[in-house]
Amino acid sequence: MPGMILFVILAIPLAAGALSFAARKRPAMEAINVTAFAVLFLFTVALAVEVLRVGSVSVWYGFLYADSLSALVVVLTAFVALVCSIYAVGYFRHDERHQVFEEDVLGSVTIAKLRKYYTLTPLFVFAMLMVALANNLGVMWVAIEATTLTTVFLITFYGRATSLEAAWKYAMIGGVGLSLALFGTILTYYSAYPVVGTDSVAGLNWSVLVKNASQFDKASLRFAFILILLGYGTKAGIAPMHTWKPDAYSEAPVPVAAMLAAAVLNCALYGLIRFNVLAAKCLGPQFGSQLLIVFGLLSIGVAVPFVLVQRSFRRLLAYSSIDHGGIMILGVGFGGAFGALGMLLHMTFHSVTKPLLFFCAGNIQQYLKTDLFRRANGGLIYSMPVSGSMFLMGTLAVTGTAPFSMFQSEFAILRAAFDRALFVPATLCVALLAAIFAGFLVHIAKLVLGADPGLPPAESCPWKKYPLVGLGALIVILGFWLPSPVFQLIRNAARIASGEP
Amino acid sequence: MHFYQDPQFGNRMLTLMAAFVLVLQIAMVGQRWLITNIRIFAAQSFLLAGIANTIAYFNHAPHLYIAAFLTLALKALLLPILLERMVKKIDIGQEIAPLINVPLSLLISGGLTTVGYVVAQSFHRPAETASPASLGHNTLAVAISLFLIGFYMMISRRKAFMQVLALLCLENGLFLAAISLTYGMPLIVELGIFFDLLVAVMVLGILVYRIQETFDSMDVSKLSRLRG
Amino acid sequence: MNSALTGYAFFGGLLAYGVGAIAGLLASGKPRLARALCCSFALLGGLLEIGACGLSLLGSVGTHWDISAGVPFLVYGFRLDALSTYFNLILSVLATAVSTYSLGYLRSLGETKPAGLLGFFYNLLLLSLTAVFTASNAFFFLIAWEVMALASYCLISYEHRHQATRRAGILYFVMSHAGTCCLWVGFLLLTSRAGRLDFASFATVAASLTGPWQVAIFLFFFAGFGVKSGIIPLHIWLPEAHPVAPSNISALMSGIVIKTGIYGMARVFFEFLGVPPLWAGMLVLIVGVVSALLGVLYALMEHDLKRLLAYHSIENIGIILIGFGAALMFISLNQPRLAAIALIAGLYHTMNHAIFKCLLFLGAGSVVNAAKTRNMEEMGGLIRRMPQTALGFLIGAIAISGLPPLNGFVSEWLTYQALLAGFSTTEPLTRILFPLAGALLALTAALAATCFVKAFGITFLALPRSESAEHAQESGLSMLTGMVVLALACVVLGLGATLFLPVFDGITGSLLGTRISGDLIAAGGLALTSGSIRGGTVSPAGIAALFVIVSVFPSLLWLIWGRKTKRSVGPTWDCGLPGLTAENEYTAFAFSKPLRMIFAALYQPQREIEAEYEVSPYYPKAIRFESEIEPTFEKRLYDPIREFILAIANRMRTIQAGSIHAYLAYIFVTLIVLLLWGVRS
Amino acid sequence: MRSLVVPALIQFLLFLLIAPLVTGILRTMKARLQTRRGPAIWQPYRDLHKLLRKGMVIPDTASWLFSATPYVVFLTAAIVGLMIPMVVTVAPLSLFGGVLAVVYLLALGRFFMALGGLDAGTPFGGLGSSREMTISAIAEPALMLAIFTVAVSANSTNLTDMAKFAVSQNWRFLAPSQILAFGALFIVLIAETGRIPVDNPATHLELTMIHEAMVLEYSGPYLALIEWGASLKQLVLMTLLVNTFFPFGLSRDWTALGVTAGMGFYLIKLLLLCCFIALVETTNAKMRLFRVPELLAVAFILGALALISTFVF
Repeated sequence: MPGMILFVILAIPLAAGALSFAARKRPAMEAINVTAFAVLFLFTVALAVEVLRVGSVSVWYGFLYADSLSALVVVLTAFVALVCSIYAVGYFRHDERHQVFEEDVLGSVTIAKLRKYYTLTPLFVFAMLMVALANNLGVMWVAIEATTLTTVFLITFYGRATSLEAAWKYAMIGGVGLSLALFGTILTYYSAYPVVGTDSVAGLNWSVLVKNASQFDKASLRFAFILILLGYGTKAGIAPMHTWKPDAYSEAPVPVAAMLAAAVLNCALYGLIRFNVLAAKCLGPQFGSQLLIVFGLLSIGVAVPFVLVQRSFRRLLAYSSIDHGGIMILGVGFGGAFGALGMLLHMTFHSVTKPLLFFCAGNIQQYLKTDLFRRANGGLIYSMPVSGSMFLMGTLAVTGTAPFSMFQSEFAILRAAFDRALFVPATLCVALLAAIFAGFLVHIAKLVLGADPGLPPAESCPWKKYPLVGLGALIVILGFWLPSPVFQLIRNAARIASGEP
Repeated sequence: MHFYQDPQFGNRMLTLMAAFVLVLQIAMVGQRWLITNIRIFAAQSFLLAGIANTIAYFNHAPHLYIAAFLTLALKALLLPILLERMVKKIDIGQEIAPLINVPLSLLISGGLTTVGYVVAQSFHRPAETASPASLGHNTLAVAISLFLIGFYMMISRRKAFMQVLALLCLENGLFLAAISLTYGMPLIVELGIFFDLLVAVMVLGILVYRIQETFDSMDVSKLSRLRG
Repeated sequence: MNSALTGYAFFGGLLAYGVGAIAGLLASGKPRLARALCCSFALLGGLLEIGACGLSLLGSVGTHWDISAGVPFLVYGFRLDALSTYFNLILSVLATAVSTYSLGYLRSLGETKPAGLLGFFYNLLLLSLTAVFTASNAFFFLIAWEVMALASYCLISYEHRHQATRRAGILYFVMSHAGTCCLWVGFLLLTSRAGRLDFASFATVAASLTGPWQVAIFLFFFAGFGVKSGIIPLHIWLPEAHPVAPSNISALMSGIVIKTGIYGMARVFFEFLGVPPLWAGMLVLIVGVVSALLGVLYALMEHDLKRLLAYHSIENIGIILIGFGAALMFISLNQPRLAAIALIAGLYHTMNHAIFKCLLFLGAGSVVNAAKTRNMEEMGGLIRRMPQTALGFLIGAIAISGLPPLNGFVSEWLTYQALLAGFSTTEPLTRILFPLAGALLALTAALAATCFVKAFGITFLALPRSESAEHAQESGLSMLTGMVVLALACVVLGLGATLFLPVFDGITGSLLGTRISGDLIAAGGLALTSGSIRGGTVSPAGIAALFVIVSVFPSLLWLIWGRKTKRSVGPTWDCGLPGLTAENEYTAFAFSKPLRMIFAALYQPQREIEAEYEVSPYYPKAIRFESEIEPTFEKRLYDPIREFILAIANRMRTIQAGSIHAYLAYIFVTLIVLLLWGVRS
Repeated sequence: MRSLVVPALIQFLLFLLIAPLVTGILRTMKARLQTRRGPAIWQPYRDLHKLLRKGMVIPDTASWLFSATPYVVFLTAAIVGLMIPMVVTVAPLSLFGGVLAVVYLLALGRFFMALGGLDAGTPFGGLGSSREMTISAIAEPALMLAIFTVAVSANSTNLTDMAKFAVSQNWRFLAPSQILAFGALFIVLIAETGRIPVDNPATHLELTMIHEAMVLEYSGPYLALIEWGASLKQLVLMTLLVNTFFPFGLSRDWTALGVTAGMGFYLIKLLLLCCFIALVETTNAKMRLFRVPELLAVAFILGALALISTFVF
């Protein structure tokens, strides 16, 4: 029964959350967390293999439906969750050893705090998996709303005043954004109503909608697409709805921030792609791509000044993920064969690279006790050789320098633009990317390189070192060689995203 | 046929209730006391439940009754009680000076209503709605205006609590849009939305409490230390 | 069979570089082992590549191999056509020389620094350079290009303890990346025209390029490759980056890494561009002349030995671009024969400059290592302490100043012939531009000679000016062999120019469709002619022979009278002062004083003199003197741009000012605008 | 190739003999114009003879470069002498190098002379080489433009062809481009050979001397070689000037009759040029060093005008 695998994938995080809630001691919670996500990752890979073989897997009359696009997002989410859980072990042990929790305003004992993390994270992962596997667009919306709610308390994890402020902004802007998305979903259902209205159970199922999208009502679908773009754009952190991102990423604990930056971005963009396919079929590609290109360029443009004059490296990474959200939106906007393929390639490589950057930032912040550039007087590569060099390599990877894989996806996206003779937006995008590279290099090189300040060597905990080395090696390999099944999955997903049957 | 089966009468009742909902919303924009606002919200939810019932009755859409009952139970009764108990515990009476003064807010709400109508006008297809009690574009227009005014209220209010309330009004607008356009979403989605709403209110309630605890005031404009 | 052999040699070389890199990484713990492994593998790689290029030149030009990787549109396509082989030959000759030199040089760097890491990046740089020269599709070319920039960045900021090194490294990488972005756009324009990524399809579509497409492609590629080769307005990273790198690396960078820009220009301008408009060639010519002149003028004012050599790289790139510009103009005036001469002049100067600049940098490296300083004012008298290095540096100096009979003179002579031939064209504007360019080229060559008299004289001759210069020792055997190889190459390329010219037939044949090296050789391979029937001839070999023959007369005089004269060694005339010391010697700063006065408009020199005195200002106890010239490009062009961008960025920061109301308002306004836009459309 | 040996030998010997004579003549003419008797015109031969036999002092700081410089200076000047047409339009070794080779060989001699000056370690040496290199660098573009003007009309940089072309044209020297080029080349000749307006050959005052400063440390046979080289270089430039612009009297080929007739015309032309130079020297005072570039700028403008006029008129 191939469908059962979907249930198992959804069941594992729930079970992990329950067990961690019941667990007494920290090592137990860590063990549950890591093993659960490891098993989850294996199952998602199995799902991907299944989808590659069969094309799409669905269960319970199509309520849970996994085609190659959702399989890709599920695999990436599981991978990011696994890597973050491994890193979280080292991260929280370091926090515990350095009594970070003592000065927590509520004074709750550390184990309560850890329990909160180890129960909410699996729920968070469950919500994200649900987004990818839900066939019904309404249920997808509910799942994305669930990701927001589960992460609010993860952002207020340290209980500082600023993390409270970040959580409030995250909740409020997230709430408004998602109500926009809900309104969009309603309008989509309304535009599909005359065609598919009678079947109230499967009415909003994507697989049903996509078949007869061309007969939808054009006027209402246009508004629906606008609202969806604003709604899911808020979750993806597209400008001008990006303002919550820097605060949330710099206040949340690093594993959560990494999952927010890598996994939630994928889910939000997944939602956008689903609706873009419908809009393209009904209104023709021109309407959607105009909007997407404008918002994509706006996001990259907004990221540039903040990268150039940034004071904290945690917020610098936040703006980098806004910039990558913008690039992916551009990819979808340029469309065509290369556009969708480039976008999904970029999503895959981004989900591998971004966690590495966050982990390095986490290590450095825990070591220097600050995330401000001016307080770190450089020369980190002497006291933290692994994190320092990985941070520099990650910077080069994330800004799209050639030997690393992000360059290939950006090249594909730009090639799509040039094939559609959109010269000005493409050239503008290249110029902005160059500016971002300049800003990034100046900040990170000043932080990592420099005279040896004579700080004591820092990298003792293996849990914090090996995920870095593993991810670094993976990024270098991806630069030169991509396993063909992975590329096959991405190509099928791209075929779906660009609207072919 | 009794008067209450006559679709004409149903249509009149719907437009009347929709108008009342809009008036309550605009009143909420002008109102500064928290407790009164909660009560206005409760009344609005009650009316919405009524609209849902009439539509369900006239269009024979059984699952809409469940939605109506949930709105009544949840939004008209349970939530206001919870919110009032919270307001009493924090005992902050009113919002002294909202970000934008009241007359200007009312003007803007009027403007937003017109935007609502213009948008509804541009894409609503009155001809297709088969049932005689065709819901007319005004309930859709009211839904969009409700949504926009709710959004505006979030911007113009300083108190965290009021922003939560504004978010709930926003949700009301969406619910009205759903029932007026497609007689409510598929049941599973309705349940999901209500469940999310409930959790959201609980989460935001805890957050408001924590803000009150840390900043010993609910004024959101104090939350501005994260810059750049 | 021949191409199979070339394949083995070529891929053998790449493998050697790869193994050298990995060995460096693995053995980074033990510096001695790492050093030996890296340099020897690099040397092996270089020799194999020379073999490959030799075989390819002899017979199988144009062989290509494609290896596809899992990654989409990435095909590792290598192609050894005439142009690639030529540049690969230069690279491998330099790689061999620098590798032998590095064996000794790294030992003298001391044990503290991680030699393994240096070895890794050095081999990575060589690998990526070979890939850049032989890549046969745009995507692989860009990847190799960026790996080269990355490896160079890591090598430049190798001693990143000093602030100046870090700043130079960042400036280099940012500007190089900006250049790469221009290349991106250029290649994407070509790809959208040709539909495919490989160079062959670009070449086929070249003929149909016209109007705005051609102009856009030309400008983007000229900017992109110009940044890498350091033409004048985009050169500010070069004098910062090359001096701070370890000397063997700056030798390689000045020798061949900036030549990747020249290779790119040659490939694009003459293969992908079809018939360019006349102003394009003129622009390249003018930029070449300006780069040459300003390069040498700024070099004259430097008294940091390695910065001086870096500025000279800009000057020689200018001379190469004069050749290329003239070639482009001749193509647009459809005179392929003259274009061939100009192109051969440019390419030949590329090879010559690579050789003698690498020789000079290796010499400078030995000197800086021995004297523990880069400042010429603290050197002196090294010719007695380091005779072989001094001889090598002198040969390099003579070659770079374009003095006969060495190779610099031959390529500059060819450039003059190309410019002179330009005069016979009918276009009135070009009839003026070419001779003017010739005159300014002459000025540049003469100033270069002045600059190297200063560099050689102050560094090597007379008395040592500092303690460390006093105790300088001659560098090791391996360092000297590196320099000897290059010095010999200078002499051979100079005297045997006529033997070397047929190499260009393949290139001009494939790029311009004419093979004219036969016309350039006269008198049975002894003399070089300018190609026209009664054109001027020159024979470096003949001149060298004459030197030997005519020296019979002075030696005759010596036999008759000189032998009997009493020869004594006495102190230099010191106008009655108590003996000359190092302070009396002429300084580099004073040497360039007349030129600083003459070109004051360009330099805007500032001067401060502070005299400490007790009684009256006329009897000063101590005088402090400080003078510096104004870095015009940084001050006038780059700083204002940077200030402007940062100012805008700071003003944009107010978007994220922390108030949630503002954030929600952004979304609200966007919603309203989009809704109204939705209504309207 | 074998037929070149005899003419080369003849021209080489002629050059060696006439060079000191020209210096002597110039010196005496200048003296006579300044109403002094001045030394006999073969005084330079006596100086060379004396110097070759005198003892030599080599500075202790000097290296092998110091003793190599005299040879290089002398050889470059002598080789250049073989490349330019003196009495016969066909210069013996014109195959080995045209006018560009001549310019750059002289530059090679100057390069070594400057290094020799620096090697002794005296401030005078540094002063001399710095000024010498600067002035010759500034003179270079003017020289190149003048050469381009002549080479362009003969469309070759080979001196033999240039001479042949000049001979074949009658009243060629009256063309405006030729006169302007002559003016430019004359100024460059003054600058290169260190005549009065640019540099005073007879003085040891450090303010004014350029050429002298570099050779201050040389003595004995080395000084003789350098002096001889300098006069050879001066004769080369004067011959270049004379034969390119006033080519009559150059015989077609190396017959005995042609050579002697050519010799006669050549000496007369040289004498006239010496008078002109002596006249210029006596009527001008030495310029301040930093006004010399203005003089050379004039030469550059003359060269440019000459070039433009070749195709305007």
